[in-house]
Order: sequence, then structure tokens, then C-alpha cells
Amino acid sequence: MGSDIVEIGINGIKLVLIFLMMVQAVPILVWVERRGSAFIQNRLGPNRVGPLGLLQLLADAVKFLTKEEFVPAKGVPFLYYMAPIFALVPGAVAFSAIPMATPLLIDRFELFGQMWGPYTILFQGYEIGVGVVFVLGISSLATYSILMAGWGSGNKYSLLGALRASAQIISYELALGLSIVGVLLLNGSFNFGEIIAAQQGPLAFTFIGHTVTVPFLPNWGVFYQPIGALLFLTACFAESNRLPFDLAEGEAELVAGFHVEYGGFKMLLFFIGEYGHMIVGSSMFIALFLGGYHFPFPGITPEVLRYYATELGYGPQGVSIFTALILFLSFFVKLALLLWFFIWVRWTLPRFRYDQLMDLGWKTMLPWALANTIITAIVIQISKI
Amino acid sequence: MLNEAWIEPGLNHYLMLSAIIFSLGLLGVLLRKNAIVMLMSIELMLNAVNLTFVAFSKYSGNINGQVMVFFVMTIAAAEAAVGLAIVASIFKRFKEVNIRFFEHLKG
Amino acid sequence: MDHQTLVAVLLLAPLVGFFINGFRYRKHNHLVAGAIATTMVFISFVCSILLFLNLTEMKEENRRIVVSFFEWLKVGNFKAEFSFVIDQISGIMILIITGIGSLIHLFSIEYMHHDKGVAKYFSYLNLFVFNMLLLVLGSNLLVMFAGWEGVGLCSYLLIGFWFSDESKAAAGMKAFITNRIGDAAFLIGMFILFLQFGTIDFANLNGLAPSTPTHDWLNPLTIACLLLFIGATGKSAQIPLYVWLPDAMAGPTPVSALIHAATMVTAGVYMIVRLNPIFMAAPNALLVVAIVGAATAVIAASIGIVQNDIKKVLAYSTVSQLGYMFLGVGVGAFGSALFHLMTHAFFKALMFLGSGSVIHAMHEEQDIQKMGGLKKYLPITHLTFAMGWLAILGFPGFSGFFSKDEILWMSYHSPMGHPALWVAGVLGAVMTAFYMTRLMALTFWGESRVPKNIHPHESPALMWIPLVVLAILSVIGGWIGIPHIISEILPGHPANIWEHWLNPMITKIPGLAAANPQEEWTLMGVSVTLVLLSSGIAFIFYGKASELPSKLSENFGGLYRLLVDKYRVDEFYEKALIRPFVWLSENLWLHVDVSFIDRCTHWCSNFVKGAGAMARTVQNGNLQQYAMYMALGLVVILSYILMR
Amino acid sequence: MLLSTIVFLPIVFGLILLAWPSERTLRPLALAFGLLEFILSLFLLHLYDPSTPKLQLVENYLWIERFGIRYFLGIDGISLWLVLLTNFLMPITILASWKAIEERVRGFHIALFVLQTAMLGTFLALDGVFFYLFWELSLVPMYFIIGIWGGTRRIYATVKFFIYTMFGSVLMLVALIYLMLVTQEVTGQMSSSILDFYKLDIPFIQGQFLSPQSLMFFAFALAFAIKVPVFPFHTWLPDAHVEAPTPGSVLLAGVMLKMGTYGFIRWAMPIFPEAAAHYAWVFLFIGAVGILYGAWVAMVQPDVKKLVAYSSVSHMGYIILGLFSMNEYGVTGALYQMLNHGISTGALFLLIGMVYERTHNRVIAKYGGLAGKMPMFALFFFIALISSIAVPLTNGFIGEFLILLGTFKAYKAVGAIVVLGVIFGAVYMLWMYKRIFFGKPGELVTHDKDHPLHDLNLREILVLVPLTVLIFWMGIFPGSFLRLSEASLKHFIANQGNYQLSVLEKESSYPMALKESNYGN
Amino acid sequence: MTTDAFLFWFLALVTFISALGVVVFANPIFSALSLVMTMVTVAALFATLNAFFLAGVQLIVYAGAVMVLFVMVLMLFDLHKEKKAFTQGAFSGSVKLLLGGLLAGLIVGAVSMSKELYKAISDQAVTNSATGIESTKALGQLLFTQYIFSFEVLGILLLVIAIGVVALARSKGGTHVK
Repeated sequence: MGSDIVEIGINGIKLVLIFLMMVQAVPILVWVERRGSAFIQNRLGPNRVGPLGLLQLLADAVKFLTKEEFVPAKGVPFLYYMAPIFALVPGAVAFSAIPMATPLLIDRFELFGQMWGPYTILFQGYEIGVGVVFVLGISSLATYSILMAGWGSGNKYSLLGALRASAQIISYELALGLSIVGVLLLNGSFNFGEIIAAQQGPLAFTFIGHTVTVPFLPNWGVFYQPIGALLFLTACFAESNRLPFDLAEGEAELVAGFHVEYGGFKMLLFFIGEYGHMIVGSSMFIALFLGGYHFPFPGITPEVLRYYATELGYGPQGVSIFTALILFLSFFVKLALLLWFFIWVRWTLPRFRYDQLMDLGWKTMLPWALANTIITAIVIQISKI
Repeated sequence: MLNEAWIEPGLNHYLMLSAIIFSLGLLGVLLRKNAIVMLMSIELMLNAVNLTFVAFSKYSGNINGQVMVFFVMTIAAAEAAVGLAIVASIFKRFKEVNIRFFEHLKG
Repeated sequence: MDHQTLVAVLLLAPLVGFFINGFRYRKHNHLVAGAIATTMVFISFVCSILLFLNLTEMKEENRRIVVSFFEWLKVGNFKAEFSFVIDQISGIMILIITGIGSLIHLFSIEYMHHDKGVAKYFSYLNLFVFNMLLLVLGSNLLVMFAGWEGVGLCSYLLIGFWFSDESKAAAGMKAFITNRIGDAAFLIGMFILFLQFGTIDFANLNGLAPSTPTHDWLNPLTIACLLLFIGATGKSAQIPLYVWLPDAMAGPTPVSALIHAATMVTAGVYMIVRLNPIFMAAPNALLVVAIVGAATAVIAASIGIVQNDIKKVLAYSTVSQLGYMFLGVGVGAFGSALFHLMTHAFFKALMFLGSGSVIHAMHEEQDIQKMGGLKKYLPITHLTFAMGWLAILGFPGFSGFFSKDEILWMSYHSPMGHPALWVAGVLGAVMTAFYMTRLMALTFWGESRVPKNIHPHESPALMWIPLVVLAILSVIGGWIGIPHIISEILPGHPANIWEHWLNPMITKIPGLAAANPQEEWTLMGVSVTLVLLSSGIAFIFYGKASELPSKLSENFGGLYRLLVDKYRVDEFYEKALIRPFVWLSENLWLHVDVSFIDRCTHWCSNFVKGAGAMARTVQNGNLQQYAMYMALGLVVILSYILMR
Repeated sequence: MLLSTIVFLPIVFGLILLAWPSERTLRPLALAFGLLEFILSLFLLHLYDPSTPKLQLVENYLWIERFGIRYFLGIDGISLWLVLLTNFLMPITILASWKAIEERVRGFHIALFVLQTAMLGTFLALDGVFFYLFWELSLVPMYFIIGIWGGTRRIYATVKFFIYTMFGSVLMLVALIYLMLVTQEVTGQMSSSILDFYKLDIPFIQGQFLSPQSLMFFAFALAFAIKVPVFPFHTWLPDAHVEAPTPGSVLLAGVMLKMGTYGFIRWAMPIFPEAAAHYAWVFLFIGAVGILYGAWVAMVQPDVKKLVAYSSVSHMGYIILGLFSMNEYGVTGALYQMLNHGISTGALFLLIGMVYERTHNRVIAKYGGLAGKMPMFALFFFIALISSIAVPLTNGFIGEFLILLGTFKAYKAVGAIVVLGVIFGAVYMLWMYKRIFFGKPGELVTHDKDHPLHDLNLREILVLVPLTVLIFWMGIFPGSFLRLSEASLKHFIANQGNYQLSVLEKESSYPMALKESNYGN
Repeated sequence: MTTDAFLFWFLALVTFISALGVVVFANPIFSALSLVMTMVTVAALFATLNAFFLAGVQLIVYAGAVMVLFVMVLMLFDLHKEKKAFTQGAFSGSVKLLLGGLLAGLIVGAVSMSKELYKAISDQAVTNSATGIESTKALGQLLFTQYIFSFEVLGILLLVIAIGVVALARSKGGTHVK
């Protein structure tokens, strides 16, 4: 966590900031979703509260907070209350493990009459060596909030919804996990930082000693692992229970799935959880396939940025902060675009049937992911000759 | 007793913790009637064992312990799957998961 | 033809006949089957004569033909060749066997012409001749034993020839098994001889026989001789194994004539004569032989007195006559015994065939009470039968007279004999005379008691020709062995050819005193007188319809019944041997096998099952209990490790 | 390679049968295979050199190095004839099962072939573990043969058979392992080769039963004794025979029982010479008791097959007796009697099977007068019978004579008692023959509307003729058989206390053996 | 008290409480959720022992898959709070309790008394501790070289079990149905 109290404090604050960032992204996303869906469906969407309906969120928040608190008669109160809270946790914890920019360097400074530093602050919640595994593990815990909600509500629709959702999540977790094995094999690492660092610069295939460089394309994972990327993205949709995989909520069949008994703020928490999933999935996709915080132009590398910053006259601390912010911007744009993609898909595609969903997961994606893994392994082994 | 050496976690601490968890799991197996809970208790015991493996692995600097954990996990997963399938079969017939109903398996 | 070929033909001709008739076993033509069989035996007979002539041409010192075909069995020191010897003894034997054999075959053709299994019958008969030849020709004990068992087998087959009759089949079985008892003893005797002398070849054995006799009862030689004698009692129907012979009359009558009178039953005598040097070395064994022979002669004759079945009478007579032979052997008069063997073969075969002719005429009726006065229906049979009758009586001049008298004389005169043996012999002769006369009287003489529906008729020529031949032989057969005292008074002093012929083969009786002619005459006179007297009484009793026999039987009721019941020996054997063994077998089976051993095994399996059941209570399916045991074990092991 | 081929070819046959498409041609094919195997084994006669007791045609490869277990096949004068007997009986058995086995024909023949491999392997294997493998393997097909194609109480019988024999062999396994450990102690290299076992000097303490050699000997002996079976362990045999189908009975009596006696002569006696000599009285006793007991019990059996089964007990008693008389007569006779028993009892079982096919009944009391209806059958039965009761000029006589001679030479009293067996053997056989074939026609013979009693057909005569020929051939020319075994048996007797065998080096004598082979006499 | 110590004691406490919860909760759902908690804390303990990869796997496999299965099954069976969650029999119950206690006591006692063990191993412990990435790499290399056979066997086992479980689950009404 840190070597002294200040560093620990800084890291703690950073964690809170990242959490808040995720949480605060949700109202915006809700707005985007509503406006976007309206746009897609050729209607207006929320436009009464504030400019472009931007304040709709606030109004909603107020409404959520003032709603009546109740527990279903046959429910289990503890689980009923725990479920929405728990829904937040995996997303937040997982999101914190993804680096969003290069680290910040902080020079020695004086505080409370004492000299501190210098510190290197990572632009992520915390660094874990096996970040990919960690993220996968944490996000797999998301099922529990669904199951708790479904069970705690004491409602058969919610229970069925919960079971559907968790079965779906478990099923797609396999495809999810396998689809990124190719990337992991290519990079030989579980570490996000290493994976992202490997994706900078122009695209350069190396095969049996021959290197083919494509100068106008970035060295992103998606070019090496197109199938993996496609599978991963699809699985992400399923993992976050969004259309076309939102069988758990299937309004027509199960009313609204596991959160049918929820309302008000607790409902909001579920929303946050869902969007959190989207954010985590997108971030991971970015980190693994879209070069992380690197620019899509192979020419603009962190070194180049640092060089410009030094030219502009910043000191080392300033350079790192400048670079980090620029790169974060890159990351943020990618994230926003991906999130929009999620929303876009949701309002474009119809829903699967449940058996189609399972068939897709087990009979199509899993074999493809396996094949992808094996082929990748073979190709790597051959290229090493 | 509560001196510095005792508070700093070492191998012994992990071992004791795992012993206690193991015993708890054992008690669960011995005492609970619900077959599923018994299976879970077995998982608990396996986890305790895994913990010792990892602890030994760390404190002896030998990675083999972790390999063992990996195997144990796999076996545990398999065991849980089979156990649950059997429980499901029994439940389908008797609408009960009481372990006593498993005596019918003895034929 | 050289000797080997001759012997081979001699042996194989009956065997070929056996195979030919055996493969035609379904055919019913008695003439064809009989012709084949008779021809084969006749070929053998011709070979025998040729061989015998060869033998006579040889020098007396090595008058023997040895023919070896192949090595039969050789293991370690034990060596038995499939080889045959023709010397003075076996030369006579093959003549008797093939000669009488061919006559009887001839007789059988007509006798069996009604029978469906005639081909089978002749094949058996041929097989018997083959085995009998094997027996007498074998140059060692093993080959002899092969024939020994082989004739028993044929006897079994022929006695049980009409197998659909239960009692006849049983008689065959009885014969075989009784013989088997003797054979077992024979085997051990053979083993002892082999272990003693290291050979089973007759020539070697006789050569190795110790010249000084041993008087030790437990000497291996004595034991071996006794065991061989037990074998002989089985084959030759002596006490205690004679019981099969009367029953064996169940077979066709020619079979009785051939097997159970002329040839097979004399095998025991032949065997002892063949091994006479060995037996001479064990005088104790010979004593037993003599006593048993004398006892058999008397007892069988006494039974014969009251029998009503014509064949049974002859059977007991055979047993009795065989007893004489053993008496002769027992007192060391091997030559006389063999002589009696031959003459007996003539007249007993004759009488059996004669009885066969009678039975044939009477349509299978065998009870002499239902005969009588057959003289006028069956003149030739009667005449020939009478010749036999006189011969067996020992009427002076007839063959039986010479041989029987010789034995009686020797039993008295020989240092190995005893006056008591002579008395027994004479007693036997007297009784023989009585029942034989009774048989004659009841069958041929007196008034006819033939049932109305039977019309006796004389037999066809094929049947009476053998009778005539045998009758002639019965009369003149004894003339080749006329004792010195008689030949002295006869014109031309005919030599005792027999004694001269056999001399080299027979061990001299040690310490035999020179014959006292006066003594010999006296004894001869006594016996002949008694015999004639006895037959006279019998004639009076039965020749005319007299009340005397029935009165006598009433007065001596107990004795009469005992005799009719044949001393109840069969019943005794049944009770003392057969029943206990069957009882033992059943109990062994039911109580040892089923109830004990099987129960033990079941107990074992039940024990395992029970232990399993007990252990199963622990394994009651309560999973938690199992887990508890595991935990308990864990705790115990841990505490043991820690407390250590 | 010849021995391997002979041993494993039947399994290959079994596999071919397994895949054979046509049900109809199954039996002829199996028969052809059986004949092929027999003809193949006749080559042994040519290749075998009878002048030496050494092991010949040896195939010796290390199989499991760690335990010194070898793939070790070899032949000598003792096993030669047993191998030939096995292969001789097999085509006959197949031919005899033509009508007897109606169901699951394919499986039956496969079982037969597997059994053949197991039996041949038992006779030819010269490595302890290898031997044990075949020994146990033989149980399995027989278990199925009795258990599937048997009579009404077949399950009881087959389980009894299996457990009885298994019990003994497990003890043998223990002893085998002990021996292997001893070899390791002595030579430093574990080995289960019989040649190494022969070399061992296992401590024997006179009069102390718990000395290693005695215990090992009895462990081996028990396994063999149960298989033979000798007197107190025989009760599985009648049950197994009664329930087994005819071919099963033939092979069981004909060959499998010989595995036990062969075990004695090959394993138990030479490896533990002192114990074998010291405890010979035990086997003489149970052998003698077995002879009489078997004969007595056979006498009162109501079931023909059971009678013959008990007669087997009696006959096997002779073999044990011959072996433990330990002189050349006894041992030679025992070996010869093994063959005799295989042929004569095999023939008896075949004959019983033939009449059983017609009447579906084996109760003696229900027969009677059969000789009138089926004269040919009666004739063949009689021939087998006289062989069984050891009438001279048949094979049985030679064996029994030698055994009795050997026994009498070694132990006079035992020999004298055992001779009674000759009498009782005749008693039960002839009594049975009388009750079945003679007398008034019994109920099965008269009421034959359901089961017409026709005499033997050509196939059945074909089955019986080879056996009949052998019965007389072996009885009249025993030399042609004993000649080949003489050297081995002599060697066995001469080196009683310290039996050793060696391997004949590569057969350069092959053409010579071919030249010398003259099997006439 | 360092962060490490704090983390350990905190995790140990949570582990213990949640493990106890597994055993004592009468409602199997709560037991299952407690077990999930235990799994997560054990994963965290793995992390404190530098076994990051295993921690992740623990989360994925145990918490993410196995326990979900349990919870799903429990929910499907609709098991509520049980009146008699524990087996009857005061005597056998107390014996079992005693056994459990004895086992724990024996091990804990033995471990706490065995200073030698602690010293001998912990001396070289700190110096040798690998970082997360290195340990993962080492683990992978071991798994695919030395333990490759076991690994493959496990794979086959899993395949077999997958098939078997499907068969078991699809069979209607267990073994007693004709």
C-alpha cells in the first residue's frame, strides 16, 4: 500500500476517487442510454429537466432516495438488503485493478514540517501481478448479488431470473476466460501493465524471424487476436446481462428478473452494478485488445508525449502528470466509445431465446475460443523456431 | 503470550488457522444432516488444506505446494460436481437432501 | 513258415475273426458268422499242431520256441516284452484251447442259430480264444496277466451275453469282480516276484527260484505264491472265490463248455504249473493250495449232489474237479494236475456240450427234474454223455481214471501230501460219482418227466460231431499217461508219454520215495470200489422212481437245506462284504462327502458371509458415522505420533 | 517361437471368432482352428530331442526387470505330452459340442480357446509369475463355461469351483512371492524363474512344520491338491462336473485336473525336495484314501456324471500316489496316468454327453437295457470303461500298473491297500454299466417318443474313434509315448534331492531329431 | 502491528467466523454464502502468501463456479431453514464435537509447540519469497513439465466427470426407477 502514512493516504484517496469515478459515471451513462435509445428509436428521450435533460439524473436520484423502503413478506431481509450493496463491489474492485494511464511521479515535498517522497503513484487502484486473473475472479463474484437478490426477494420470478442470470454468467465466463488466453500467450504475462506496454508502437508481426511492419496501424491485440476480441466482447455482453443476452430480466417472461422486488435506491445500486460491469468489461477489452491508454496512432507514444512536455518546459513531475492526463484522455475516449457501443447494441439487437443463448455459449463460443487458443499456441511455437 | 513474535504472522499462524478451519469443516461433515452442507464442509476442509499447502510453499520457498493446491482445487471442483449430481438424483426421488436418504445407495 | 509267423497267425487268427464278426455285429446269419469264427480258430489249431510238431522235433534239453514281437513296457529295470513261449506246457495248452475251441465253435453254430446276436457271440468267442492264447503263450507274467484279464473280460461279456436278463448281466458282473479280486492279489504277487528277482520273465523266474525251499510263512516268496494262488482261486473258482462259476452258467452253454470248463478256469492251475519251481520253493504256499483244493473238491461236490439245474450240477462238478487239480498241484504233482486238466477239459467240455444238446432239445429247459428218459430221444447225446460220465467217474480205462487216480495217489504218497488229503480226495470222488450218476439217471434214464409241450429231438450233425470227437478223446485221452503199475500189466508196456514229455519242466518233489506198487494198488482199489458203490447207490436212488431220496432229505433236513442253499456262501458274502461296502459307500457319500466336507466348506463360506454381515453392520450407510471413524482414526494416529 | 505360437494362437483364434461375421460357419471354423493348433503342436514331436532332460525350444525374455519376472516358455518330456493331450482333446471337444451347445455358440468357442491358451501356458510357462498368470487365467473361461452353459445348479457349482481353486492358488501366490524374495536374498537379483527356484536351498527343519520349506511346500501343494483334487478337497469336482456342459467336463477332467498333478511334478516337488520327501506320507495317505474313497462314493452315485466325477477323484489319487512314491515306476506311471485319465475319462464324459443329448437325463436308475437300443454306443462306452478300470492292453493298465508297482516298491503296505482300488474301480464301473446298458429297458429307454434313441451318428463316431484308437495304442505301445519322456523322468528321479534343470542350447539337433523320429514303437 | 499482521489477523478472524457460519447456520443458503465468504478470505490469505495466481484461481474456480453451483442447487431445491439441521443423538453429537475439538487442539498444540519447525522453515522463508509474477511463472513451468502427467490425468478426470455428471443429472428419478 505504501511505505509511509502520506503515501498510504494518497493511495487511499486514489481508491476512493476511482470508485467515485465509476459510480459517477453511471448517471451519465443512464442519461446517455436514455437519450441514445431515444435517438435510435427516433424519439426524444428525457429533455425536461435541465439542458438536454441532463439534470434528469438528479431528479431521479431524489426520487430514488425518497421512495418507500419495504421488504417482501416472504423474503429474507438480510439478503434482500445485502444484494444491491454487493452488486457494487465486484465492479469497483475489478475496475481499480486496471491501469488507465502511465504512473505519476511526485517529487519530494514538505508537509507537517517533514519531507516526504518522492513517490510514484500508479494511475490505477492498485497493482496486482496477475491482474487479468484477479479481474476475472472478482467479476465472477457478481453472480452472488444476483442470486442473493433473487433468493432474498422471496419471489419465484426473481429466483428464476437469478438462476438464469447466474447460469448464463457461469457459462460465458468460460468463453470469456478462454478468449483472452490467446492474448496472454502472446504477451506471456497476466500483468495489465506489461500487456498494455507491449501494444505501443506500430503493428509489427514477427513470424519465424521475419518482421512485417504496418506503420499506419497501432500494435493492438485486436489485430493479433481478432477472434479472441470478438469472443471477448460478446462474452462481456453476456456477463453484464445486457441485450441481446438479458434473459435474466426478460420482461415478457419473468417480469423483470431478479430485481423485480426492488425499487428506489436499491434498484439504482443494481444499475450501478450493471454499468460497472460494462465499464470493467470495456476497460479490460481496451487494456487487452485496444492498446490500453495508448493512442491509436502509432507515432504518438508516451515517450513522444514526454518529449513534448519537456519541450514545453515541465519538470519531471509535470512531465509525468501531463503525459498521464493525455493518455488517460485517450483511455477515456476509448471507454466512452465502447460504452456507447454497448448501448447501441442494446437498442439494436433483439433478445436471444434461452436455449439459443446456452447453445451459443457452449457450442459456438467455447469451441471457437478453444480453437483460437490452440492455434495461437501452435503459431507461437512455430514462430519461435 | 501476546508478544511481538506472536502477532507477526508466520507459518505457524497459517497452520493453526487451517487446522481450525479444517476441524470446523470436519464438524460440519460429522454433524450436519443436509448433504449439500456436508459437501460444503468438505470444501471447507479442502480449503484449509490448500491454505497449509500455500503457507508451506511460501515459507519453504518451494513452489510444489502451489501445484498441489492447483490439483486439489481441480479435484474439489470435480467432487463438488459429482456430489451435487448425486444429491440432485436423490432429491428428485425423495424430495429430501438428508444424508440418511443416501443409505439407499448401498443397495 | 518260421515260428514267428506261426505264432503270429496262431494269435491273430482269432483276433481277425473277432474283428470281422465284430464289424458285422448286426448280421444274423449264423452260418456265415460261425464259419468265419470256426475257421479262424481252426487256423489257430492247425498252427498249434504245426508248432507242437516243431516242438517234438526239438531236442529235449531246449525244447522251447520263444518268439518276441516287440517291447511292451520298459521302465527302469522293469522290462516286459510282448513275447511268447511255446514249450511242453504251453504246447499242450494251445492244443487243448484251439482244439476244443474249434469243436465248441462248431457246436455253437447250430446251438446259437436262433439268436440275433450270433455275430457278436462269435466275435466274443474268438476274442476269448485270442486272450486265452495270450494267457498261455505269454513268456512273462505281464503278458500272462493281459490274457488273464482279457479272458475275464470275455467271460464277463459272454456270461452277460443275454444282457436283457438282469440276473444274467449280474452274473457276468459277479464273475468279473470276483476275478478282479484275484487279479489284484495276482498283481501284488507279481510285484513281489519282480522286486525279489528283478524280472517277470518265466524262464528267468524259474531259473532264479531258490533250490532250497523256505518254510517261513512271511518269506516274500511264500507271500507272493499265496497271492498268486489267490489270483488262481479267482480265475479257477476255488474257495473262497468260487461263487461266480455256478452263476456263470447264465451264459450260453457252449461258452460254459469252453470257458467255464475246459480252458479259462484252468488258467490258475496252468499258472501254478508254469511257475512250479517258484512254488516248490514255498512249500507252505503249496500246502495251502492243497488244502484249499481238497476242501473245494469236497464242498463243491457236496453241493452238486442236490442241484437240479443240469448246468449247475456240471458247474459244481467243475469246481470240484478244479479242486482236484489244485490238490494235485499242492502236493507237488504238477504233471498229474496238468494231466487232469487235459482230461477234464475233454470230458467236461463233452458233458457241457452234451448238456447243451439236451437243453437245445428241451427248448431251453435246464431242470433235470423235468427230464428223464431222454435216452431214446437223444441217443447220440446219451452215448457221448455216458462216456463223459464214465470218465469223470474215474471208471478204469477212461481218461479221468488215470489222471484222478494219479492225483489221489500223489496226495497220499508225496511227502507234501497227507492221508487226510487222500481221504478228502476220495470223498470228493465218491460224491462226484453220486451226483454224476444222479444226473445221468435223472436226465437220460428212468421215466420221462418231460412236460407235454416239449418234444425233445436229437441235435443236428453240426452239434453231435463235436460230441463224438470229445467222447472219443474222453475215452482215450488218458492213455498217454498210464501209470507205471498199470502199464506193467498191460501188453506192450505203453510208456507214460505224458510224464516223459513234461519231465524237464517239472520240479522234482524232494524226498519222493519210490512207489510201493502194493500200496498203490490198494488205494486205487479202495477208491474205485467206493466210487462204483456210490454210483450204484445213486442209480438205485434215482435210476428208478424211488422214495429214498426224499426220505433221506427229510431225515437230514438241515443238512439238505444247507446243501441246496450252497452252504449259504453267497448270502454270507452278500451280508458280510457287499452290504457293508454299499452301506459304507452310502454313508461315506452322505455323511462324509455331503454332510461333512461339503458342510465344512459351506461352514467356511458361511463364516466368511457371517463375518461380512457383521462387518456390514458397521457399514450401515450412515456416512457421518464413517466420517467419524475416519476422524477417530486420525485423532488416534495423531495422538500416537505426538505422545511418542 | 513355436511355443509362443502354440500358447497364444488359440487366443488369436478366439479373437478371429469374435469378429467372424457368420454364425453358421462358426463351428466348422472353430474345428478347423482346433485341428490347426493340434497339427502345429505335432511339430513339437519333430523338434523335440528326447535324448536329453534339458528344457527345449526355450523362449526366455526378461519381462519385468525390477522383479526378475520373465517371459519364459520351455518344454521337456513332462510337459510335452500334456501339451499334446490338451491340443488333442480340443478339436474333439469342439466337435462334441456341435449339438450340445445351442446358445451363445460364439462365446462358448471363444471361452474354449481362451481356456486352451491358459492350459497350454500353465504347462509351458517356466516362470513363477508367468505360470501363476496362466494358472489363474484358466479359471475364468471355465467359470463361464460352467456358469453359462451349465445345468440347473450351475451358479452354485461354478462359484464353488472358482472359490475352491482360487483359495489354493492364493496361498501359492504367497509362497511364490516368498520364493522370489528368497532369490533376491541369495543372488541379489529378484527372479521368479523356475530354474532359479530350483537352485534355492530353502531351510528345512526335520519334524518342524513351521519351517519355511514345509510351509512353502504345503502352500504350493494345497493349490495343486485342490486342483487335482485329492481326497478332502474334492467336493467341488462332482458339482462342477455334474453342472458343466459336456465339453466343459471333458476339458475339466481331461486337462485341468492335470494342471494340479503337473504342478506337483514341476513345481512343488523339485523346489522343496526335503519337504516333499518328508511329507510324502501325507500325500500317500490322502492319495490312497482318495482312491478308495472315490471308488466307494462313486459306487452309490445316482447320477452317471457324478459317478465318473468321483471316479476321477479315485484316478487322480493314483497319480498323486505315483508321484509321491518317488521312484521311476511311480512317476512314470503317474505321468502316463495323467494322459490316460484325460483320454478315458474324457471319452466317458463325451459318451455321457451324447446320451444326455438324447434323453436329457443322467439318473442311472432311469436307464437300463440301453445296449439293445444303442449297441455302438455301448461298445464305445465299454471301451472307455475298460480303459478306465485298467484292463490290460488298454492305456489305463499301463499307468495303474506302473503306479501300483512304484507304490508297492516304495511302501509295501500302501501298495497292498491301494490294490483294492483296482477291485472297487471295477465294481462301480461295471455296476453302473450293468444298470445302464443291461437288464430290462428302463423308462428312458422305452418311453422314447420324445427323445428318439438312435445310435451314434457319424459325427459322434468321429469324435470317439481317435480316443478309442489312442486307448489301445497307448495300451499296446506305451513305449512310443514313454520314450520321449524317459530322459526327463529319469533325471527327475535321479536328482530327487537337488533337482536342477538347464536349457538346451539352440537346437542344432533339429535335423537329427527329425531323422530319428520313429513313433511306431 | 504492521499492515501484514493486521491483514492476517483480520482475514483470519473473518475466515474463522465465516467458516463457523458454514457449520452453524441452519439455513443452508446462509451456510453457502458463508462459505463463499470463506473462499474469498482464503483467496485473500493466498494473496498475503504471495500466491496471487492461486488467489485468482480460488476466486474463479471456487467462489465463481463451484459455490455458485451450490447456491443454485440450494435455491432450486428451495431449501429453507431446517428445523433439525444437525444429526440427532446427544451422545454421538458430543463425541463428534469432541473429536473435532481434539483434532484441532492436537494440531494447534503440536504446531504451537514445534518451535523447531517454525524456525527451520521460516529462516529461509523471507529471503526466498517470490513475487506474484515469478511464482506464477514457476507454477506454470512446474505444472507443464514435472507434473504434466498428473495434469493430463486431471484433464481426463474432469472430462469423465463432466460426462458422468451429465448422465447422472439427466437420469430420471435415480437408480431405483425401472
